[in-house]
Amino acid sequence: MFRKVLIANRGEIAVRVIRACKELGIKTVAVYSEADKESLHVYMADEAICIGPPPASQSYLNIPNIISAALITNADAIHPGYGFLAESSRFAEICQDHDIVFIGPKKEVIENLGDKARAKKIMKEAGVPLLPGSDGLVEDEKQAVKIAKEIGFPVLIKATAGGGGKGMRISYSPEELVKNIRLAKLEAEKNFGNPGIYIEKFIEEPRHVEIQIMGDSYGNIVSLGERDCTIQRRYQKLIEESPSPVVDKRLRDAMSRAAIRGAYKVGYVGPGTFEFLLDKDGRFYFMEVNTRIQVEHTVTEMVTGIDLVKWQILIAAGERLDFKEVTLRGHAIECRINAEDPDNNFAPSAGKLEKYIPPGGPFVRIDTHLYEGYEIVPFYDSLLAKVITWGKDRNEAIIRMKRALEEFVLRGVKTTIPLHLKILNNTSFIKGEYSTNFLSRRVLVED
Amino acid sequence: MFRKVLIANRGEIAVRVIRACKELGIKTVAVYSEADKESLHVYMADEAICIGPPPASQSYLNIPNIISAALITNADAIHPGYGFLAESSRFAEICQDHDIVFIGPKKEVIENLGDKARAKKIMKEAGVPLLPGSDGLVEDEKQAVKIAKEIGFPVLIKATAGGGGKGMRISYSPEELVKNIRLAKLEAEKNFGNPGIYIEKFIEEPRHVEIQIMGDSYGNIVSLGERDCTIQRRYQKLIEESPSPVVDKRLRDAMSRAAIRGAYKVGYVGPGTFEFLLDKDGRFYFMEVNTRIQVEHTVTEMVTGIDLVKWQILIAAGERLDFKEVTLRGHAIECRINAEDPDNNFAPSAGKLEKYIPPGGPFVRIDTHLYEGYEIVPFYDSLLAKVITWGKDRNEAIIRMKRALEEFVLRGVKTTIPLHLKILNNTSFIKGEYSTNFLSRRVLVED
Amino acid sequence: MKEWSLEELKELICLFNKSNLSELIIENGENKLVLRRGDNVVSTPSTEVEPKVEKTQIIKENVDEGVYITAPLVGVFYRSPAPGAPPFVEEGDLVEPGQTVCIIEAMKLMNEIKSHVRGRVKKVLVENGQAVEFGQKLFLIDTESNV
Amino acid sequence: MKEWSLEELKELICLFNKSNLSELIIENGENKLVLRRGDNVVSTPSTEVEPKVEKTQIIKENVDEGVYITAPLVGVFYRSPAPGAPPFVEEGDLVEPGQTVCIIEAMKLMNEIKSHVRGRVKKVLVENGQAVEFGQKLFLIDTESNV
Repeated sequence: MFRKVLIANRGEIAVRVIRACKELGIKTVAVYSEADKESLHVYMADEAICIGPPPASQSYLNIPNIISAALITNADAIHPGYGFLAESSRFAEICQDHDIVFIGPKKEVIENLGDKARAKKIMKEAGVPLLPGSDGLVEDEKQAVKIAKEIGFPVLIKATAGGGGKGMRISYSPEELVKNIRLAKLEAEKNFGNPGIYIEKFIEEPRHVEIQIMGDSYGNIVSLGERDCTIQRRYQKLIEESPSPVVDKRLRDAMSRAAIRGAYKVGYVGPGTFEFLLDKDGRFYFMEVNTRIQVEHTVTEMVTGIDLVKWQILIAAGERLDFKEVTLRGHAIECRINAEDPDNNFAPSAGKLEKYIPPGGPFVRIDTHLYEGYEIVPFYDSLLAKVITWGKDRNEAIIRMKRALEEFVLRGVKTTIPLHLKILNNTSFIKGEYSTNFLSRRVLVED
Repeated sequence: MFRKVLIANRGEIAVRVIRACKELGIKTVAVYSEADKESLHVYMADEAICIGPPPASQSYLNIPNIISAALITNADAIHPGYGFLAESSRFAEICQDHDIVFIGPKKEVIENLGDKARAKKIMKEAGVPLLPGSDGLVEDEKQAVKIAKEIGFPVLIKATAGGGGKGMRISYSPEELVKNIRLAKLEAEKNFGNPGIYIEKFIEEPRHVEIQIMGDSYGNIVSLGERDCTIQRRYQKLIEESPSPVVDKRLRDAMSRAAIRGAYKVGYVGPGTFEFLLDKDGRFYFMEVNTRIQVEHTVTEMVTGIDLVKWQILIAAGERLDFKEVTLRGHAIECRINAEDPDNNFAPSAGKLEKYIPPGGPFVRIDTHLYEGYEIVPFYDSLLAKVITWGKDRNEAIIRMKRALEEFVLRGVKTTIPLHLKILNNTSFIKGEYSTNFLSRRVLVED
Repeated sequence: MKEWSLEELKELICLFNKSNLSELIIENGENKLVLRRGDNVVSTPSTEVEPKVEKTQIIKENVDEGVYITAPLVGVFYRSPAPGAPPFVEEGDLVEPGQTVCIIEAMKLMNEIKSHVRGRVKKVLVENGQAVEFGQKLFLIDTESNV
Repeated sequence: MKEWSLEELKELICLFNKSNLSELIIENGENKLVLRRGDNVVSTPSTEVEPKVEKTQIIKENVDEGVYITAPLVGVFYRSPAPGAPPFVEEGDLVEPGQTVCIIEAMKLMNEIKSHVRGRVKKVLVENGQAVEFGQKLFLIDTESNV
């Protein structure tokens, strides 16, 4: 087992990792930027090292200073949290070069899964369902129509050089496709200097459902069920839950089997997340693998009773998984409370926490780096706290979340709590009937 | 369902009841003494009524003011919490007279179970095992020896007028018994002015194990498993856990059946607790029934997933239990954090909370009325907060509790946290091998 | 001039916030950066908060000239012994210790509330039929002026 | 005019804050930098905060007479280029901008740390072989006295 772990992160996830280490009897080293001197993870760790000025590029992404901090404190291992260096194969490699265990998958695995094209190729070989598409660039309209007929309309035309939703066009018929392909090529040429396009099946009203897997170094891989992360704003997850209100045992098993097949194929070790798009008919399509602990790992913990971060560390230290399957109990929901003003176009909010009373009582969990008097700094992501509630069923979890958010006192900073309450009171949300455009179509339009 | 509930209590239990009401969509009325103006339950409730000056006798025990507060706010029901008026059959009766639902058993049930002699008689009839004894006063030495031989040595001689451990003598043999009876009668005469004595079987190194039951108005009574409350200091519970480390399924079922038999006998409605003494050989003996929600109900909630306070209110409103049996999952421990100084003979501590950072993260629950800046008043009991941890097994729950208590920041007041940490690190405690004298014999002697 | 990165801007704004600058302009050919402090942000804390405190103190001083008769129990406040009957006391009346000033109904019982001081009723603070909590101020009695 | 880096701006704003200037304008052809003091910003906290600031300034002057060379990276501090070799600088030595004052070893690389000021080494604040974090004070340099 490790004697000392350095946590190369900040905020709530640094606190989360320190807690796991404490429960494992491992000493901790916090690193922090000059802006985070007063942050909770600095107080909670056994040691703390300043690694640079406020900008993340010079501190939390400063590999030499982080490695050096691990070396001077004699840390055995580095936990990267999520974000920052968590999916940097280069960082994983440098750790290895300095005989420091990187708590995450091997660098080759990070590389293979980090490259989207390569990841898809591997998953296809492993028999994980992919979104049907042109499997490369589309040369002419005739070919496009042929492919579209094979995979079925509607289809999505994507510019190979595009990204973030830019250069995409939906087509519902061959005629529309022919017309759109011309336009898309022209646009792509104009906008990205590259007319290359490809075709993918377009999923109407999809849901984002991900499978949490955990593998050890002895070839054991277990699925811990799914999380539904469909409630998003501009590709940022806001609310996550487990189980998904639209996934039954049969579908859960099928998705779990697919994820486990994929994980075996790459020799996955540690916790990993297989993200899928789920269509209205219960068909699911591989999107990507996240090779790290996720923000929303908490809901899986609440329904499985398994401490994912502790297991992540144990596995990195060479321990063997001691469970083969998991039982889901009840329902868990997580709300990400951000320092943003929902009434002012989600402008980031910073300032001093004048008053802070976190919710408590039965089946309410708070993961946060906040405390009263803490100064919220504007340099990093706006996540203030994760509120997680558990209920014997989804309905109880939702009602409990409303209760928890209503009793949460956070004075001195604007938060997304009002938006969360709006979602939790929305009929479609309560029924579990929503897709990725839920927020823009059902909630934010009301404003 | 009730529209509005008045909570006739303060502190963490008032907060707990308000949370349950909020989740049930019920409005709440807090009552408070002049000393509790700034208390969290006052802020959290929809309405708050001052009912008297600081002394409990003039506020939280002031029945006219409490009933009047319910009447002027149009509350349908009163939740008494624990302590104060929770087991007052007179209060239950007065509520009834004013058409206010008392959230607890019927007054007759409270009366029958509140009188220890009557409760024992009822339980004997119901076939609940009692401590064998003289079944009344012992007249002479010959009779005493005969009874002692029947029930088996050692036996305890108790003065009928004694109490709180005074006037008790243990005897391991007939000779010792004869000698002790003479002394005990003399002492009893001298100390209490009444030489009457009786004999009971003496349980060596007993454990306090209680069964949580829940009954509805339709004759359904369910057991929610046991709690082990053996760790006490001067008859005050300090640490409770569920399940008990010394209770297996067979014993749990036997104790549950006994408790349910007893509850049926009195027509018990709502949550109730059957307290038993458990001896080294797994024999259990009825002690008393607590006709209220208990401080330690939390650990049962964590292992069963059932919200006891919500069910208590639902049942009082005439709802039917929707579960017949419960499954225990994992292990839960509660530590009662008191405002007492363990280094100064547990002297009560009061003062302003200068800094307050509650523990958080996975499987940690806090029930408290504290917040930073709160002034801890010296008028009531010293319970500051209940920290509850859940673990997949007892070991994980213990380790998590240590982690939680170590990260708990409470500046400005002395607490029992250091004592709890001492207990949690004690080998006998970790092995689950301890009895009611654990604290005095194993922990406090070290100081 | 260089292009400012988001990180640098954040820091600059932070710095600006903490400083006592009202304006910061960096111009470089075509590029220009202007930070200007919001007026209300600046002025509010000083002018708004202070008078508030003063005001309450003044009010208190003005109001406090006298002693209060407060509710000794929780219930409903009645100014007269029966509906339609004249009030026990009116503003301006003289009250003596032991004189009944109102009734508080609690649990269907009518409790006569008596004055504990001698003085003139300066203000009746609760309306007839209103619910009162323990310690609520009912009457302000002027014990100072020549009664 | 040069392009202002964030670090330079910080220093400039700091200086400006401490000064009694109300406005600072630097213009150079196309380039322009304007700092303007907020009137109300100054006035409000001034009565309360200023005495405090003065005090710290006085203390600072007593203790700090000089500027610090701080660690620009995390690592192990060495005073000399090799074990047994004489230190780069001793207390009392004169240092010039660009002169190496120590080495910080990070990830097995030896990084020469250079002085950014001219002055006399007043105090060496870290022991040879000690680990240092980012921003840790290494040397106090007296830039004021006659060097």
